[in-house]
Amino acid sequence: MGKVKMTAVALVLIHAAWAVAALVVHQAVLPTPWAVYAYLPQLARRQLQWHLFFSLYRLGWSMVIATILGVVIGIACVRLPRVGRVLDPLIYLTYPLPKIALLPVVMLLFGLGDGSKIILITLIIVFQVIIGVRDAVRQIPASVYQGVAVMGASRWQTLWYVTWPASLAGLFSALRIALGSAIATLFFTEVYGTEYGIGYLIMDEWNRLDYLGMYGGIVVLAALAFILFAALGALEAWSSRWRRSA
Amino acid sequence: MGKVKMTAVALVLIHAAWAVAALVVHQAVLPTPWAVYAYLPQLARRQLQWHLFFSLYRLGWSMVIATILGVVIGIACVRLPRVGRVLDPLIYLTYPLPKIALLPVVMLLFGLGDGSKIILITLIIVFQVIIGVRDAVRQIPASVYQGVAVMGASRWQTLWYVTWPASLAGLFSALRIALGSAIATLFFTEVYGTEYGIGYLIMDEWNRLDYLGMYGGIVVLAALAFILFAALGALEAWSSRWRRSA
Amino acid sequence: APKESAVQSSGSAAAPKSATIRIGTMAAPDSLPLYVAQQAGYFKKHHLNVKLTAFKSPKERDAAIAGGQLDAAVSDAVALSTYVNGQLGFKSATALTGYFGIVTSADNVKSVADLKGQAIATMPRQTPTFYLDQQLAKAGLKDTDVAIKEVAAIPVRLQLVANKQAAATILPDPFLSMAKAQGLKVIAQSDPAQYQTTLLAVDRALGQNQAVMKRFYQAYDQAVKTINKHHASDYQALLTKQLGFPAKIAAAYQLPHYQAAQAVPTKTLKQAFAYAHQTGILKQAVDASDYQLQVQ
Amino acid sequence: MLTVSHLGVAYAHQQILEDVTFTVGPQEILAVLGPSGVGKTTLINAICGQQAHTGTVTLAGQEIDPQRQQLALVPQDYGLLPWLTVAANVGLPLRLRHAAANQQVMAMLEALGLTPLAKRYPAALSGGQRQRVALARAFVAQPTLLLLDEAFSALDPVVKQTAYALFDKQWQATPAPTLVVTHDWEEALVLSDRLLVLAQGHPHLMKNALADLPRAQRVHAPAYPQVLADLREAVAAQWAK
Amino acid sequence: MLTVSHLGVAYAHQQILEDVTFTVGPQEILAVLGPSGVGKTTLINAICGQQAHTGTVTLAGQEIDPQRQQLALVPQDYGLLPWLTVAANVGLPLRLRHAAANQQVMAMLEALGLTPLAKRYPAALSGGQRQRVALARAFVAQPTLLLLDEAFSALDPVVKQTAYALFDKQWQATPAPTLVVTHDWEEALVLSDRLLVLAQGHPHLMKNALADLPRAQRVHAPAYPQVLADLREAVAAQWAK
Ligand SMILES: Nc1ncnc2c1ncn2[C@@H]1O[C@H](COP(=O)(O)OP(=O)(O)OP(=O)(O)O)[C@@H](O)[C@H]1O
Ligand SMILES: Nc1ncnc2c1ncn2[C@@H]1O[C@H](COP(=O)(O)OP(=O)(O)OP(=O)(O)O)[C@@H](O)[C@H]1O
Ligand SMILES: [Mg+2]
Ligand SMILES: [Mg+2]
Repeated sequence: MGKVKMTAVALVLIHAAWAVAALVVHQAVLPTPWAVYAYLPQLARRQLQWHLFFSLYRLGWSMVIATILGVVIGIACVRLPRVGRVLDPLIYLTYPLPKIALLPVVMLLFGLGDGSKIILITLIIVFQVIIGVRDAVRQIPASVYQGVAVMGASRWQTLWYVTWPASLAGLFSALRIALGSAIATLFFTEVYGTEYGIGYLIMDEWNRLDYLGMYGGIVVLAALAFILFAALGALEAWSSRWRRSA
Repeated sequence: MGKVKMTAVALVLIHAAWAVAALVVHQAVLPTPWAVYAYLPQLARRQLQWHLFFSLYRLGWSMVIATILGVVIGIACVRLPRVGRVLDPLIYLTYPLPKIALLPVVMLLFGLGDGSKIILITLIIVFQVIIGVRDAVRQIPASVYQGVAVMGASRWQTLWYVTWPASLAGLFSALRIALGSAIATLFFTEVYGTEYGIGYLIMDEWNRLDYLGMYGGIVVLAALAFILFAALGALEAWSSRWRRSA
Repeated sequence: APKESAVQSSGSAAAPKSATIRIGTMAAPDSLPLYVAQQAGYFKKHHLNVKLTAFKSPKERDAAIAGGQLDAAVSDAVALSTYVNGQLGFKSATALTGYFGIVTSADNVKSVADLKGQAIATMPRQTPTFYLDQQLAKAGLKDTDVAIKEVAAIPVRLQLVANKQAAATILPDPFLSMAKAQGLKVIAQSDPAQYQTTLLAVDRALGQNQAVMKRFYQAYDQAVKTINKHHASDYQALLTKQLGFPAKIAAAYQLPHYQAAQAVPTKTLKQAFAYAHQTGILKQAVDASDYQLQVQ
Repeated sequence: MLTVSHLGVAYAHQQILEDVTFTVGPQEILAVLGPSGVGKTTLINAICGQQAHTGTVTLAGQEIDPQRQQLALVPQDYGLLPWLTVAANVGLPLRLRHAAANQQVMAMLEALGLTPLAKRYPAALSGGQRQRVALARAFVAQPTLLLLDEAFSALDPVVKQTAYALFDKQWQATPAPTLVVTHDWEEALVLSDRLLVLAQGHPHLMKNALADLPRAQRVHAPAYPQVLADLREAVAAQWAK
Repeated sequence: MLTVSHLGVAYAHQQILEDVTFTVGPQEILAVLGPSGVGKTTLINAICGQQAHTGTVTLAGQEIDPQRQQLALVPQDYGLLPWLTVAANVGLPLRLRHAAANQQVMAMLEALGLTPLAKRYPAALSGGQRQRVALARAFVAQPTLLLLDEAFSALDPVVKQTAYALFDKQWQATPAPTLVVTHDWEEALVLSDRLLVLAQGHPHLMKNALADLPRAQRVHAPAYPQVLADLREAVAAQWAK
């Protein structure tokens, strides 16, 4: 259980750094950890479970859609070279577009509800998944394909027996990056048309200059993120058992 | 020169999609490509070069700092397992923190100038580089290290001869993702304390609901991004020549 | 997944078949009558099915307007000029009761005139800055006499002044009250009885539907009347939940005297449009009265 | 029948194989000999369609197409998929054809002494074990063309004999044109019907003087030492040119 | 002098090597024979510190430490770094010691017929060429302990003889305790002074009856066929147990 111990060490470190910073800055903008934790029960009474639920709901759908699209497009970019040669510049041209600028168009098409939020988060993270998967697939050496090609594997079989397992580690890496981005994006999607969501909660507290509440929300969010990252890690460990015997 | 041709195809496709969407939506929110291009010369007269310069300046520094930090921390996470076991949870806890919430603290510490902008962009992208590099380093099979270990390589030599080249492709993948994020982040850092930057330009036009100017800025931004991505790609191709003979 | 409205304690029951109006609100006292009318059932009484959507910043509100998701929105004079620029077809319906204050943390700044040479955190080309301009002009200063630090987010602006990284900033409520609570000095404040720049912007279709507008104004006026008979203490829930007041601030808050539905003074609107033209929002001079609806 | 005609391969301006022409009968095993780096692996790869080349390769009159013909290859580096267990690797060619695999796979693993390793991943195997897995995979496929690239090189002499015997048995049951690349003269004599000696990209065909004997008896044939010595000399002469 | 005492290795509950004890003299070459999967590679890895084990391994009286002693290993899979050219791979052990490499590397490449490949990356080499690069890298290092794991298995007979000769020459110039893992009885007889036969994790040491002859002459010795036959029998007997 060295992992648990080390996580504890990390927690202590992070709180120590926070405490020191808070004491040095000594301003309301940066409250001390104990003040924030003392405030947490109060925050919990404010329907925290629903804030969590709605954020998770939006995150979940975006991650699922972005994963599916990202895997399909990322693989297609490499395995269908003609498609890839058109998609690559398309990705580079569209990835860095300010998604915030697309807000009116997204709202026009998907309204103010969860739909537009999910689409927006997806738009932001799908490129990260695409690029991660594509680069991982690109790194698979040709020799790995040779074996199954000689055995007469079809396109789909090649995908299933080679491309997918060989790029899985890259996919998980991309999903980790995307998950972080998606969470960070909540602050920009949960500020309209909703009164629930951790992002909303934090922004709301911020707008009230209630830094205790804001940092309380951030603590909850960090805990949530940690759990999600741990889940991703467990999924990866399970799906790449074969690496363990190396 | 199939690449150039395919980029042209991609450009045609993207503009066609844009034109169709613009004609269908038929609202000022989404002007047609030709209207935007017709407006570009006007935009160019508005010190476009300085907007580009300042954005590039901020992007450049953030990318350099994030790359250095990301490579060092990402490698340390794996190659110094004790460090890694503390850093991993630290990363997962801090990555998804809303950087926007840190804005007051960052401003307090670094002011309103380029310093705080560069710090903020760096804070957002450094985690993506760390995770990308760390996951790439993690994937290097132990057997690759064995050879140089038997030859008596020191820690630094192992780093230089094995870890670095073996994780380079992962680093470039992470840098691509980070570059896109960094550019997208301009819209959130260039909205304070500056009157220059492509992000500022686009947001300013948006604030005026001047969609022609805004889309003009976006077109310039996309072109800039494309050039930066191409530069990254060229650098990667050069640094991984050895893959070509596989 | 459950719909959010199912979770909300204040979820509205199914309204009778009546005109539906989607209104975007901001977390500011300007929006209070809308919430009161909604809560007290005035809208329903006037056969209006009003859906209020809260926005945290003007940017998302304007995106929702541009995206066709709102029929009306709590907005302001300069923002209206951007709608004109963006050809969104929105016009000014009624003025709303709102106000700005200029706050400072600098000990040597006692009045607006003392701002000369000082750093002011604000977002240019928006109504607060328009207000600042006017106040500076009154004090015999030009906007070049002060150093503008562009900062979009209001809480950040307030923080900058509190940290003395800027001398002053312009704030609407509830930030104004929060600034006061932090010990910042108010050196100027607008009086909603005379100076109104916040307004309800409505889209073309709604603006032309005079019957609905009329019922809307009736509901609005009823809400205003009700509010003026009450005190802030009667609206603590609304103030804290919908209007973004911290509980402590809300408790000490004094409601302004709300004005019945009335058009924004044409003069103010014209000045705002002139400001918009001068700062480049409007490409050419636009007659403000073309974007003003009569309030009967 | 495998027909290779005018086959040529070049890597980056360097011609490796040039105008290689030969046939392998439907029931024939051809041993391919040649100095390191001459192009044996390249030839095998070109035949099974994994290497761009000039000239043509046909199997039973048709252009080689792995999707329609059943090829089996033991590559020089074994070519196991690291994410599949030993059993899954061996059963793969059957699974790709949507055929039941389990029973045949288990029998084949047993025959090569791999049964206790069935659930391991390739990374946890020794070199010779990996090579045996690759052999099992090729044998289980019952191919219409069998290509072995130094496929017995990592086996100890005892296991090697077992593998030869198994190969013989499998091949007798479902004979197919077969190429056996090897550096081992004895292996060539024991397994093949004819020899293809590559020297500087050109092929030279030779008879195996022991071809008429059953494979299991050849080492014990009185002529064996002499034939071996002759072969050694003949090949060395070819390479020296 | 290499001293291995009571060495044991287990993978996931399975004991591979148990209580292995032997020494290799400062000027001795020990051939390691054993059936596939018995643990030869594991033994080599344990000796050079790349495999967790019980027991101790010392070289010249000191615990093995690659940073202070110069070890050279030719792993079964060659272990070349794909991002270094052939010349850079061969020169690596010298470079790691901050020694000038160029001249020696070029001479070694020449001796193994690799000169035209100096600037290639490993991916563009044939199997045998890769193995020769790995051999060149080990020879150039002038090690104080040399470990060869089936290091000649992918070479054709002619090149193999050259490699043997080169090995002999290098080793004579700078002799060091050496382990040669091989499946080839002849290789064992030609190269080694003594034989270590592994059977089920236990070592059995045997004399090489030809050890007193110079290596180059052993194959031509009249006793050679008989010694080979005897060895074959003795080893087979060991393995059968
Ligand atoms: N990708 C490549 N680029 C350039 N040359 C290559 C490439 N791959 C192989 N070669 C060269 O082609 C020649 C033939 O290689 P091949 O692998 O076919 O040899 P081989 O006969 O199988 O040798 P070995 O017995 O050593 O396995 C070699 O000289 C090799 O250096
Ligand atoms: N990572 C591992 N996990 C479990 N067992 C392993 C692992 N690596 C090797 N083994 C087992 O350890 C035994 C010894 O392996 P080793 O590679 O040392 O054999 P070897 O004598 O070198 O065989 P070969 O001649 O085939 O190379 C084998 O039975 C192998 O299956
Ligand atoms: Mg070969
Ligand atoms: Mg081995």
